[in-house]
Amino acid sequence: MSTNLTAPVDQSPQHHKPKTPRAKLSYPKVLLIVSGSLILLSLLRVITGATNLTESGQYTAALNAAVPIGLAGLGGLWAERSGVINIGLEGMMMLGAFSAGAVGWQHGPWAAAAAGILGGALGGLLHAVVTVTFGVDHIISGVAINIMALGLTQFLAKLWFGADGSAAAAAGGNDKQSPPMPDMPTFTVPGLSHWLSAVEQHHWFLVSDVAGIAGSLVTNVSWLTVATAVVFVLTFFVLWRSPFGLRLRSCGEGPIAAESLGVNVYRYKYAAVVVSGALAGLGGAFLAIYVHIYQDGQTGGRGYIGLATMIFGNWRPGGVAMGAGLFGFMDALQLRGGGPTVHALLLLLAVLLVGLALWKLRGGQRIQAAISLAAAALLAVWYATTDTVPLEIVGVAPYIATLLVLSLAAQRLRPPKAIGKIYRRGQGK
Amino acid sequence: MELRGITKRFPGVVANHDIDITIRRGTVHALVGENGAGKSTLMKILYGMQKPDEGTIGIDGERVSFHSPADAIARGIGMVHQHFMLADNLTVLENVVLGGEKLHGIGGKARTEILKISERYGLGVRPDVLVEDLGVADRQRVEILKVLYRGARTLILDEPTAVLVPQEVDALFDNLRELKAEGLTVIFISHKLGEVLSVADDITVIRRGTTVASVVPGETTPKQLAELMVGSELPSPQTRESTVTDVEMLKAEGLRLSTADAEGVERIVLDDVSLTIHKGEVLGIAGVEGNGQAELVEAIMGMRDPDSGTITLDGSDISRLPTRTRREDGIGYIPEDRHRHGLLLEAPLWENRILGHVTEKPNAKGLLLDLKAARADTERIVAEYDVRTPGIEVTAASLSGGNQQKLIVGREMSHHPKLLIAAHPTRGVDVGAQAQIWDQIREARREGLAVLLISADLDELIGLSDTLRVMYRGRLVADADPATITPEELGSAMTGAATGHLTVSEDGPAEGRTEEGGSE
Amino acid sequence: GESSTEAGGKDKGVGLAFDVGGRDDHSFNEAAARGVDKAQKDFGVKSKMMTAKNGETEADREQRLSSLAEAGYNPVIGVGFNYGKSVNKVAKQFPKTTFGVVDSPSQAKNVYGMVFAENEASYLAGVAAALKSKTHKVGFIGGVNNALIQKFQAGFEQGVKETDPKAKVTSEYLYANDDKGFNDPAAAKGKAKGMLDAGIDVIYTAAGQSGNGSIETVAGKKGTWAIGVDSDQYLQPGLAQYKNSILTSVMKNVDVAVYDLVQSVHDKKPLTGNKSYTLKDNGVRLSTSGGFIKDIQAKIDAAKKKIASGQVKVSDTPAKQ
Amino acid sequence: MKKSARFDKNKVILGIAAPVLAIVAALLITSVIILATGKDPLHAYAVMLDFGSKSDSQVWIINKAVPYYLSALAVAIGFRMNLFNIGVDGQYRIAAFFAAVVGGALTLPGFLQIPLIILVAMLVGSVWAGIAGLLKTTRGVSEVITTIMLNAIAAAVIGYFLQDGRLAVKDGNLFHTPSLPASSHFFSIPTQPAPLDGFLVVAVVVGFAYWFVLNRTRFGFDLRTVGQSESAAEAGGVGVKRMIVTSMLLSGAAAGLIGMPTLLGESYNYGTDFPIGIGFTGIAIALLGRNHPVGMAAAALLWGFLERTGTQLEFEDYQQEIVGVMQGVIVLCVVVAYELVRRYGLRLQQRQVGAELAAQARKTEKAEVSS
Ligand SMILES: Nc1ncnc2c1ncn2[C@@H]1O[C@H](COP(=O)(O)OP(=O)(O)OP(=O)(O)O)[C@@H](O)[C@H]1O
Ligand SMILES: Nc1ncnc2c1ncn2[C@@H]1O[C@H](COP(=O)(O)OP(=O)(O)OP(=O)(O)O)[C@@H](O)[C@H]1O
Ligand SMILES: [Mg+2]
Ligand SMILES: [Mg+2]
Repeated sequence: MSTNLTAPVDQSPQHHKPKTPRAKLSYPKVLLIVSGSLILLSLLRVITGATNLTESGQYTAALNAAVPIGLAGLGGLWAERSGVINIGLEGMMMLGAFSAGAVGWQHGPWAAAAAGILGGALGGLLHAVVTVTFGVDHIISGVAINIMALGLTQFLAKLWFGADGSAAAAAGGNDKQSPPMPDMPTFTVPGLSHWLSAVEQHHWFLVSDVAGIAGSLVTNVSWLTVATAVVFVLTFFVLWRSPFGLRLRSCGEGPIAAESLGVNVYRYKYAAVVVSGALAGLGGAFLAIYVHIYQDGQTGGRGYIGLATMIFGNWRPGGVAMGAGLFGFMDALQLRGGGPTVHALLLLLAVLLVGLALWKLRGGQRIQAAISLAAAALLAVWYATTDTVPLEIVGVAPYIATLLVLSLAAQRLRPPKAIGKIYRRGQGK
Repeated sequence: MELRGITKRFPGVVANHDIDITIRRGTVHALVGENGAGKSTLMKILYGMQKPDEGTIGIDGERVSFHSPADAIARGIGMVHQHFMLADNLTVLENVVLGGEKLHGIGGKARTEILKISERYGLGVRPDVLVEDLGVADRQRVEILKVLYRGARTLILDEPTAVLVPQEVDALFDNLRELKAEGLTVIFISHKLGEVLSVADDITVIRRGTTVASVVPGETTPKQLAELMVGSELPSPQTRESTVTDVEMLKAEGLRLSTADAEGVERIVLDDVSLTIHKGEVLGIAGVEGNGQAELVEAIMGMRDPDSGTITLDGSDISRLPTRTRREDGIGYIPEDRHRHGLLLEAPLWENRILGHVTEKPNAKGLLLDLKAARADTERIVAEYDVRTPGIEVTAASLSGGNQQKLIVGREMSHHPKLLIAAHPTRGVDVGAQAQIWDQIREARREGLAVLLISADLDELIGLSDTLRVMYRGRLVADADPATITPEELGSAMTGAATGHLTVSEDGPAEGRTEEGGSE
Repeated sequence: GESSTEAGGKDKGVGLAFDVGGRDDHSFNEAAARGVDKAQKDFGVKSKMMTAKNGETEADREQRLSSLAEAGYNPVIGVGFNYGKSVNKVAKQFPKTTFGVVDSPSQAKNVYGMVFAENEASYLAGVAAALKSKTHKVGFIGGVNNALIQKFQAGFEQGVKETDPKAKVTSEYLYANDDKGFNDPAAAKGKAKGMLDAGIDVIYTAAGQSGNGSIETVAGKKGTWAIGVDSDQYLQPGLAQYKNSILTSVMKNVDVAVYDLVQSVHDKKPLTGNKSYTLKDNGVRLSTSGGFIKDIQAKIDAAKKKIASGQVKVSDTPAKQ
Repeated sequence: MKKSARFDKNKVILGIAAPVLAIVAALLITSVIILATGKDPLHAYAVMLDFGSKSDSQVWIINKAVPYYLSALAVAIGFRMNLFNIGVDGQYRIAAFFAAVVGGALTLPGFLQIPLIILVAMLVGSVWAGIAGLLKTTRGVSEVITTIMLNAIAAAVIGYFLQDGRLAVKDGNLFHTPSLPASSHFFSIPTQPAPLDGFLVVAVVVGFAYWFVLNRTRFGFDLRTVGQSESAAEAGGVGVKRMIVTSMLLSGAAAGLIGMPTLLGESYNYGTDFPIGIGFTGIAIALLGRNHPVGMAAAALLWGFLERTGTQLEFEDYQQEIVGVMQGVIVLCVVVAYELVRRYGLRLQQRQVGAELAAQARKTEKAEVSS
């Protein structure tokens, strides 16, 4: 998934405006960053004793939390790359989760996943009809779809799962939840998983840490998680390396230009929004499959968070994956009593801020350096005077992180140019 | 290629009415007509972007009907639009291959092909640059390459020269002749008659949506052509007597403005700009679009905050004042893009009359609006400025461009400005309205108004101005006397080829004095 | 127009207003329904059951109760402490109707408040956990950190400590104050996994629906036990595949309480005031299905006796760490 | 004059056309759904109408509509500016929470305490919304995303403080802030069979103020200008950034009022059972009422009506959840219908203007010929 960290933009040589080459992450750089972060994490674990930082269980939980968010974010990415804002992701996830629940208890988890995709895609189709064909404001349509999906799933759940004397009710369904479905199969790389877990137990510096993180990737991983990883890679190749993707993105960057070259903009927007819904639906289905049942309120705002990860990830699959990973990691920390771990992260943050301050100082930006330094000092004091962080703060950390990242980096983000604009065929003058 | 009886109606307008044109293979065919005559619409029909309500298109004797540009492309027709059709965030390569992916893919083969075409026609296109980073002329070459890449045999160029300076126009024409030599057909739209006569093999004149004449360049003069175009004597922007006083109305000193782009790179858009406009003076600024004129206007209006420099209006420093106060202090503003900056398209006319002057009489009483007075005054403007509308309750969007512009002019004049900023005041306006707007500017000038005029129409600029300055890369690089200067000379300064005070030299185009640039 | 309360109706049977979980929540709503079902079988009363929506206001709950009373149902029972306030208010408008409220005491004169000594049964669960744990590490997962769930936590912690002073109890909540905590098995899964990873081998979960997630997780690791809550989770169809990991369940006999109330109204001797269902009178108890606590039954019974006799006083708020 | 009368008439007809179209479409779709479940939709509507017209139902509906209406107003202030304040939900909750904390800590006479509580709520609400406004103007972050984040953060802040020993007390199974003294109980309007919430008066006043400020003041004109065209507003001298922050502050202040009917008239404290989600309902109602003060009032009442009568459907063996479907379908139909009607209206007007001008032109030509 790291391939897509490489921005497909090139340096522009001799040019009348002074331009620095756009930042490009090459493979060596990515490797350097990854190994650097690993060493930092290991160090931090050794210093603070917060084993959660690199424990395999932590990463398994993080992965499970990240998958639905990531799928929603990827769904957002598809829609927005074609120029359609999709705030209806939440509703599409609901439809996906519901459909999965409705189908899964009789036909198993794979059918549930397929149903989730279909349910979400239907939601996407509705959004496409309303925004593309009828030209309604995208956000308004999305909100309306969320309201609608909520009403519909609650109504149908009562009708299908909770009806007195029905087979579903007998199988354990009720007004608010579907009957349970069988487990989604998982895979474990036979020898490797065991070996890694053994290495992890030794708590060797770096080695055990890497083993812990790697272990989570080869032990009891749901096939749906694997499928999600594939979808991320596929998205990159389809959107950035295929004619179809070029056309789709062109609809988000300049629909009138695309139209003038014979691209059927409506068709691509439809395709993108339907895929967007399908991905969100799969995210919803993952939620249902993970706990074997569909439940009312199961999505819990993950559609909105997916949207945030998409922006956070600069409308790129790699970025979305990172954003979802952050939310997943924090979610997992909160679940696993991550107070001490977040406490340890305070120290890391303080150190990073000191680094930033030095860097800014070198660049001559004194004020920013001073601010960073002050923040670092505050964090250090916080770290020194406490030994854990309240769980409420752990839970809210990703939201604050998103806010911070967005407010620090919003100017560097490159949303598609024509995003949210109503496009009508033949409007070009 | 034959177009027969083409008719196209838009709500409220008949853009094309029973048009007949025949285009010979391997020629450059020019289409001339005033703004709004229906040229672009006709070409969009030929390119499949719009469907004609009536009429037929025939190619090589075969009747065709296009449902989308793809159909036209398949027939070897390509079009470079009046407003460029490029996606800024995509690379040149992506923009070129878009829609034509089947030809050479979207990867290395396509890049090779692009470089090949670029070399063959001397276009100098770099495939991996973001379009966002290109200037106008470069963008146009990308557009042309886009069409050639698809193997088009017929090229439609819709006003390709509007944004180019004369030297760039010459380069373009060289390209066109090259294409013609290769056997391609070029359809070329312009209302710059000199150009047309120099490059075209056939000329068709369109007036009010219909063909009025087909002529051959050798048998006609620019004057005849112009009269065919407007159907009467050409209106002239010539100002007669000078009304310039020595009272300074606007004085800008050392304006400097830089903007940071997405990557955080600073770009200087105004570089030490100083100018003075006196009461009763029209100061014209020439320059290729994107050289800082828009930013200069916005800096004077207070819509942008210059990094340094001062602006004085009628003796008082307004550098730090917000836009609203500047307007209250007497700056009138006819914006370059009336849809973006001058109107609320979906609001009724009387609300548009309030726009920009909400704090002033008759629109407001204290903190409240005075709707009655505002409505009454809108009626007055409509009558006085000949805004053709059935009433003041209709939305601005339902008026034609010229009438929208007259409303804006009326609105701005109603507040008796000391300084009027007129950016492209007659762009996209029909000839009748054009003459009226010129008259109004002249009259206001007589009454002691100072005018900052910005226009891409060099005739308008030379005709109306008392003083001319040329802007290039954020600097005022040259000045000229409108009484003696010609558009060509102005053009050479606009490309940066000449600086200082422009005088007519004996042999050929203007030569700038070698002294330091034009800013005082 | 005319007020809907004037329309009136005859005696129609029991009106049951559920909390958001609804009738088949496999938890206390279901238990209440079971009580009504039993009453129906025993003396033929009819019933109407209605369920709350998410994010309700007092007005919604009041409307539900008064609609039931208005339609002629008697008694009208609010299931869940959320109905505490609204039952009191509506009861005043319908003095001839008997109301009941589960999990909340009441002051109104025609209301029967049914509260349960969850802490006492949880104490026994603590005893069982302490005896069964091999690692001397046990865990408690609460759905939402509210006063009701704190009763479970307090009893459990006390039971563990007083049985095995060496044992370490880890108590955590899924959410601080979001009712989602009763409805988020995914979160409970993660919590339970974290506890298992930390070496905890008995986990008691008091989190409504979410508990399923933790039971499932515990079942995935050999040699560990889950303790269920509210109803006998060993017998629950949805959990059948994990039942061999369910050590026991802390049961609140809501069905008994509801049955009592319905019967009293049927007998025209309506119960009012507050009643605390305790260990002593089997209002709360530990389930024995599966027989996994057979070996320690004697010790559990001993503890129960101490509580019943008042020798051991079980706290209803957790000791501050 | 005659002509503008005709355009006005058109405007009125088109204005009504959208909601009528939407409601008809929504009824049709809902009927199909009910029919599909094998039940009679007409009977359902009859039950709803009958129960909804009862006097106690009407009181209930109005009381329920008051916070909905306030919420819609808060959302609409943003909408008129093209700002999408999804954060009304977080704003009113955190506002009500701190207002309850302040109110519970003080015992002043009512005429001081009540305004003080309301003021605190409006202040906290606007601070919370203002964060989003500031981030938008200074850092260019979309308010949609920041308000979503701020909703989650507000919930966490409340969750942190709403615990025994922090800012809350334990009461039975609930935690809530210390209750307000009796002096700060808001008045109610004694109607039969149940009293109307006194905050109705506040809602009406705020609704009128909303209309007046938007349509009759310079400030309102500026605000609407920004909503219609940011670039035109900027050129017209409106400080767009300041306007964005100001309207977010106003929106947040209005959001602060949403929790007040509950706090001052019903619960007298902020507890774990304080109603949530009204901010999202407000979005639906603002969409439905087209940001118009009267339209939103009608929409809020419609919402109250649906919720009131939905419960009654259960007694007739319908699913009360059908109400949720109705709400969703209505909103969706309404937004589509508005857009269709708006575009049709615009085209119609363009055509009319064209036709009328052509007729004028012909007349003058004729006049010239005949003279
Ligand atoms: N999509 C459209 N909808 C409505 N009216 C249109 C549309 N496109 C063009 N028109 C109108 O049709 C008429 C002809 O426009 P067109 O763009 O063809 O003129 P043109 O000759 O290209 O003018 P210019 O020299 O300004 O480019 C104008 O009155 C214009 O306003
Ligand atoms: N002979 C050709 N010469 C030039 N371009 C061509 C030719 N054949 C195809 N193309 C280009 O390839 C594009 C794709 O062709 P295709 O048949 O896929 O169109 P389409 O399916 O109608 O497009 P879309 O799926 O986007 O609506 C065309 O739009 C056109 O730009
Ligand atoms: Mg195709
Ligand atoms: Mg044109």
